[in-house]
Amino acid sequence: MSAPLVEAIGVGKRFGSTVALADARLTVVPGESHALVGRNGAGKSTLVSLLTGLQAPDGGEIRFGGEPAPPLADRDAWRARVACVYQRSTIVPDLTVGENLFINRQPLAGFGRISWKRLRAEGRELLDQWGVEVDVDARAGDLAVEDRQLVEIARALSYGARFIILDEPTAQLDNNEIERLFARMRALQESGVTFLFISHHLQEVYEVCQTVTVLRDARWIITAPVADLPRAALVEAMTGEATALGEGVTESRVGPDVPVRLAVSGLSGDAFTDVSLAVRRGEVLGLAGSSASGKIELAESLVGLRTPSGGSAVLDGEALPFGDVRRALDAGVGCVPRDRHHEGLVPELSVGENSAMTIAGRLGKYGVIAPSRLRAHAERAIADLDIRTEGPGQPVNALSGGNQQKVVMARALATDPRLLVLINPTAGVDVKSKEALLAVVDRIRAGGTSVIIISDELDDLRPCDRVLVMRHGSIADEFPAGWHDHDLVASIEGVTRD
Amino acid sequence: MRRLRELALVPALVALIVLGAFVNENFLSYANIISILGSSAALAMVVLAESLILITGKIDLSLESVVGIAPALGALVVIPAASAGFGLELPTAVGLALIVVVGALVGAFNGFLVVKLRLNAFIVSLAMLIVLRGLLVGATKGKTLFDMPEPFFALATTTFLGIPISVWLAAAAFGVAGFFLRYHRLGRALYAIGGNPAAARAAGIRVDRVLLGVFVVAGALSGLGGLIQTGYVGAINANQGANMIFMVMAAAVVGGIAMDGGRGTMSGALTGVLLLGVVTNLLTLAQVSSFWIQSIQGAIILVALMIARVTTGRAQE
Amino acid sequence: MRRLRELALVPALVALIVLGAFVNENFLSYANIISILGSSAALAMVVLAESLILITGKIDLSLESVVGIAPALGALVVIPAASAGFGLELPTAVGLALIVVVGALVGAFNGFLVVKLRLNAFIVSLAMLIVLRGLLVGATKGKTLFDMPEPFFALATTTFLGIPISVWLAAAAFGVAGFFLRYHRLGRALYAIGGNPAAARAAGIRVDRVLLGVFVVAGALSGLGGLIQTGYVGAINANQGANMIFMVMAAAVVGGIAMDGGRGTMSGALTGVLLLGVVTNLLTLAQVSSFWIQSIQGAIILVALMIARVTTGRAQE
Amino acid sequence: GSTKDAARPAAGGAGAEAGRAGVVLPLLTSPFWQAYNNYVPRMAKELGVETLPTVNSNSDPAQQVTDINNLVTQGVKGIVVSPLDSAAIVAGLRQAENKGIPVVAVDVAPESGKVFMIVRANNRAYGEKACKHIGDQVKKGKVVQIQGDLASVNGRERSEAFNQCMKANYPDIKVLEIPAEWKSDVAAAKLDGLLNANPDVKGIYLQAGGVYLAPTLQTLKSKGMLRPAGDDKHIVIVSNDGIPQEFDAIRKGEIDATVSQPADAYARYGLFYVKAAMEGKTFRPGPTDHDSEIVKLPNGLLEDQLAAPLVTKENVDDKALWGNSVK
Ligand SMILES: Nc1ncnc2c1ncn2[C@@H]1O[C@H](COP(=O)(O)OP(=O)(O)OP(=O)(O)O)[C@@H](O)[C@H]1O
Ligand SMILES: Nc1ncnc2c1ncn2[C@@H]1O[C@H](COP(=O)(O)OP(=O)(O)OP(=O)(O)O)[C@@H](O)[C@H]1O
Ligand SMILES: [Mg+2]
Ligand SMILES: [Mg+2]
Repeated sequence: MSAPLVEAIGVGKRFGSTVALADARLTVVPGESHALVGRNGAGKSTLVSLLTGLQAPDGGEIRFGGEPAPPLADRDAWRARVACVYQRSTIVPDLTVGENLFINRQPLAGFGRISWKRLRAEGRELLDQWGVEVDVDARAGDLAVEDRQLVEIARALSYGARFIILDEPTAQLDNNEIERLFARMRALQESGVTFLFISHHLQEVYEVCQTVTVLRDARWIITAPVADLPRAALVEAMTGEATALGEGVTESRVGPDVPVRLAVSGLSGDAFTDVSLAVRRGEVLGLAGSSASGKIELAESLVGLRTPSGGSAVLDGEALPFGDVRRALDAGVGCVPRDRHHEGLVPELSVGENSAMTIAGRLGKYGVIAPSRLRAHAERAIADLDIRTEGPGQPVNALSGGNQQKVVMARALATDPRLLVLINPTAGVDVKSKEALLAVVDRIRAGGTSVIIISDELDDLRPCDRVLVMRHGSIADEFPAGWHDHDLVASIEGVTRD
Repeated sequence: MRRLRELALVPALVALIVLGAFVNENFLSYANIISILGSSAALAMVVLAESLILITGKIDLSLESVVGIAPALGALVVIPAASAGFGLELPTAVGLALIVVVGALVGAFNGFLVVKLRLNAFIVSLAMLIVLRGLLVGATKGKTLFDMPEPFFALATTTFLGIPISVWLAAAAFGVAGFFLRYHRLGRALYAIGGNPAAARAAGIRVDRVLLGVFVVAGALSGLGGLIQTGYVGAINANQGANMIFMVMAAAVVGGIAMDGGRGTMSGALTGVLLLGVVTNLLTLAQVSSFWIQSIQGAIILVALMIARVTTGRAQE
Repeated sequence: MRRLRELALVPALVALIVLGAFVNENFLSYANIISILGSSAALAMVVLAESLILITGKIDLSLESVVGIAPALGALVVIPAASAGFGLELPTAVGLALIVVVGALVGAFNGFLVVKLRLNAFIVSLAMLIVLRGLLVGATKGKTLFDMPEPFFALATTTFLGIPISVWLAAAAFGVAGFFLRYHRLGRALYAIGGNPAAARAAGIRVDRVLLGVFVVAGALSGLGGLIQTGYVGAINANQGANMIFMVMAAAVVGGIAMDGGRGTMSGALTGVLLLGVVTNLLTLAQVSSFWIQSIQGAIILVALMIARVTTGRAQE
Repeated sequence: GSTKDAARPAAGGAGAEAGRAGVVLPLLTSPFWQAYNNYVPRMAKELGVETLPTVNSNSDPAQQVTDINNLVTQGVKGIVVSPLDSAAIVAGLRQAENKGIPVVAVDVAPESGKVFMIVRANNRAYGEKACKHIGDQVKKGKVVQIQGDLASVNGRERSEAFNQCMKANYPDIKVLEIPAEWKSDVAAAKLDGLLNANPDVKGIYLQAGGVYLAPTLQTLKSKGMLRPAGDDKHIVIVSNDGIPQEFDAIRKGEIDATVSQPADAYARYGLFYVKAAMEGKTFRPGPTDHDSEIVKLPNGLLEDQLAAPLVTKENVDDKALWGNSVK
């Protein structure tokens, strides 16, 4: 075997009192794409930042091809060795798509002058390779999330580096886009490019990687060929315990005699038209579809984040107020919004306060928040949802992604909603936390709450009594519990079933 | 740990007080302490107002102009035309009420431009600062207003337990605001909005309404600050409040209120105000050369900032 | 579409110019146009400097103090002690060079505090503004400096093709900066840093170094602005530059430079400067009552902001 | 010679057709300049001078230069300017000179540049008069000087004159300084603090009554130190400006004197000389017909040194004082 492409030897990294990495190691050999998995907060992204020279390790060493890593200041040397799609967006919103593709390496026309003409042409070419149908001159900030992610991927792959790191590249993509990414990765692998791939979707690991390294609690646990590590063993390595994975619902648990809780009729809005549907008490309804299907806009309309242009929604006999989250909450609608960083959490505030933000008015008289009641509420939420935190007073931005997501869930549940709308509830959440979150859904469903899960991840949809698939802004298909994966996937992707 | 940043200034403040006690034996006298408090009361009100706005992630520079225009309009409707008034000679109570109302209205106007029209708060309030300064000159025709009835001065001239009412008022305002920000959901809503407005909205907080309310309250508080100032100096000069915003921002930020919203406490802001008050008093008592006093004052602010930075160990960006 | 926001002000500017032509027949005279340009040159340099900093997402309020202190120090080392100088009587060229060097040093110091110590730029530069203002009063003992050799005034007093050199200089600076920001990687790096510093760093831009450089360049440009101002006024008053920052920020933001970084162009900033220059000139020519001129000026800025908001259809937050 | 006998008929045309004059104000946020501003149109009418509306430079010397430029552009035939600064006006004067427009400087004498006449009451005289009045009564002990903005010519010259006079004539008096930048709240806060440490202050000099009178009285009142003249704890206070409120305070015995800066005479003679200049008259050094004297300054410029009377209880009701004729 040739010299390893990249090696991390005994690296450690602390942030204040948090140990993000302790004596971690990683060896990637050329031609063998490597998966890096672990629970939220295991230290994966931290390791990525060390491998790409954004930060220096506190201890240990990074080596490329047997040579010591270049000094941090020499960004060009790092860029020649490794390209990366970071977990956090590195799009500059006010620049054009074209310029984002070539930040700090814009094509020049002589005398150091940037050639915008060439930049546009080369940008267009790059986007075409990926089938990204956006204008090179569009403002990157105006792009949809998935397009932005594709731009980042296209940029990272265009650096010409022989080693490419992808940190949760698929979290924002729909199935079609993921397939395109994988096809491209395979082509690049054939031409000799090696990937380090991070994902919480374990099946993807098996699909594109040959080797896997598991991190747990900042430490290296195991490195092995994926073939030697079946899914159950992989999960065990990640969580430190044997976990039985949920089976999913096989048939609907609500009969036709159960009263309807939410009746939507003829609803039209930003990206959907004339949608009608009904959800019964205690029913879990899945809403799937590609990113352009309008499912998110529909969900956001139900919870008051958007105002639909027509139609109505009735909850337990009363019309749902639109465009006003406060009134939607009062009417009994709870919500986990699509992006916890954007609409979910106030990073500087504590876990307790974030979890009680929707019920601040109920924690004391005259709007005063009684600290004891806030604490009691928060402790209950922490216990119920198994949130890993020092306590209710810890700022929520100190939590790992999965635990942050649980806090958003706690916030939605705090009002004891009659209708719970979960948009991408497990995005970026590790397998174990995913189980926990979905278990909560099952518990509140049993209490009579109706739940709508908006996702196109099959694991999220398994607890559903019914799954509706949206295409081009309207409901295209309905699958009762017990659906087959490939049928659902085909429908989401718009491939007609035979 | 979290409490620490609120108290970041306390060491600097203590050091200054000890220094002051050495420099001049009168520094720690009862009378001098009252003087420091009395002279800081108006600033304190405006710092409180600005802090509320900063916590929501906005800014209002025009509060300094409110300190001038609000009491001036209140006075102009009360005093006779012979004293440069409008000649309306409305009752004193109406004039006093008008001060707060004008403050609130200016706040509402700024709030409207920022919240509804989504204009940048810094620049809108900068423009308003210029407009209001101009209006003050225009409304008073540049005159200094002297002949107000006694109640216009009462906040600074009347004392309770030997301490001016203005100081009690400022203390009460800080107490109420502090409690409110810590324990009331509306107060907490300010932090949520400053920390992440989208999340606040998704959690059912009426972001626009709360923001508008904060602008209005801040305007009203600044009007009150202007009234205190009027009592303290015994007149309304067409320059009243001019350039005060520099000190207001300095006090707030030295006191740990984050410029980008979501962070800061009333106790911190209060130490910021006191620090500036102590510095000014101390430099005067020490009879530092009048040519250098300003730069020394600025330097002390700068050092206090660095101390706050070091003790909290946090970047201030 | 993207070009539109840069030109957002052009309609307002054109409307004002047409209005001006009706209000006063001298408005469009050659002499008056030169006068508008000449009076705007110093402001233009500082606006350029501030715009560079704003584009990177930072701010430097102390540039206004550089406009005073930099030429003052340059003059103090040149003029004899009898004219209130330090008595060093260094060659004129050294004094002129010192102006730029002082500006750059102040910029470097601010940059150091902001970039390395991670202090908040707004408040650091606010403190520096106060310190430098104080230093200027202290260094000149409040005196106005005027016995400088002719080259100190040459930028404003010498003309080329009938137009003051200061105007040519400002035009050239805007031209170079505009080209640089549009066509040079380093210029584009400012936008990347202002838009998303983490992304800029990941793309290999040396964020800290570039930021520091921008602060230094901005300081030097402001020093030059101060020299132009010196020539324009014919002396250096201890108040030179005071309150200028209000107009600087107004011009930059009205001209479409975003306060939160990453957006804005030099052509936009230039229209902002011209708008303010035209407004001031027009109000004087229109013989608006001196009591109301200031508030009207503020109101026009406000309206220009709203126009910019409407024509670009973007929130300015 | 008097102002009249120096007249020389204008080369072309009658006086009324001499053209319009422009008047530039330094700032409007002080009662003194506001009074001056009010007198301008009144005096212009009396003298038969056609003026444009006054222009306010708003405390910005650069703006003042621009204002002069703008007036030149508008084709005025004469300019009356009150410089913000003795030096930072020279560029403006040069503009006017290039166009052959005569300029009358009011209140501040330009360091150089060509002006037709300077009309002023000496700034330094204010500081000296205040110093003498306080010094003669106090003789020994502490005296506070509340200074203006030291970056302004008025604040600087009054401070210098007061200090030099004190040092030269009253060695037993210790001067405490309060730099207050023409700001009333700063004055109040610093006086308040200073009096705590120096309760034995015997005199106070206010460099601007319009700004400092109210905070001084207010502070003294709150400390119980405001005793009427005659009381042996009385603090001798001398102010500058001559506004009606100072006169009231003198009548009440709260303050002892003020130096009346003649706003009316400033306006009258500023316009008088600009009219004369537009008509082509010239003047020579010597006494005038209005109790003043024209002197030739070292730099060759002419200055009509108007009287700046010290107003005390004795003459406070004099109708000739401008402070008694405005309300
Ligand atoms: N800049 C930082 N400051 C403080 N703590 C940090 C910082 N970056 C990471 N951490 C902490 O370090 C730990 C590891 O974080 P890291 O982002 O590497 O996890 P991860 O494995 O990528 O998790 P996820 O799957 O959620 O992305 C976490 O506890 C995180 O809170
Ligand atoms: N959890 C919370 N935390 C902080 N502030 C909140 C919270 N909930 C509501 N607020 C804010 O407090 C204010 C009053 O809230 P309240 O719930 O009384 O309004 P409401 O009764 O829903 O209004 P309406 O009567 O119009 O329906 C609102 O502006 C809201 O944004
Ligand atoms: Mg991660
Ligand atoms: Mg309610």
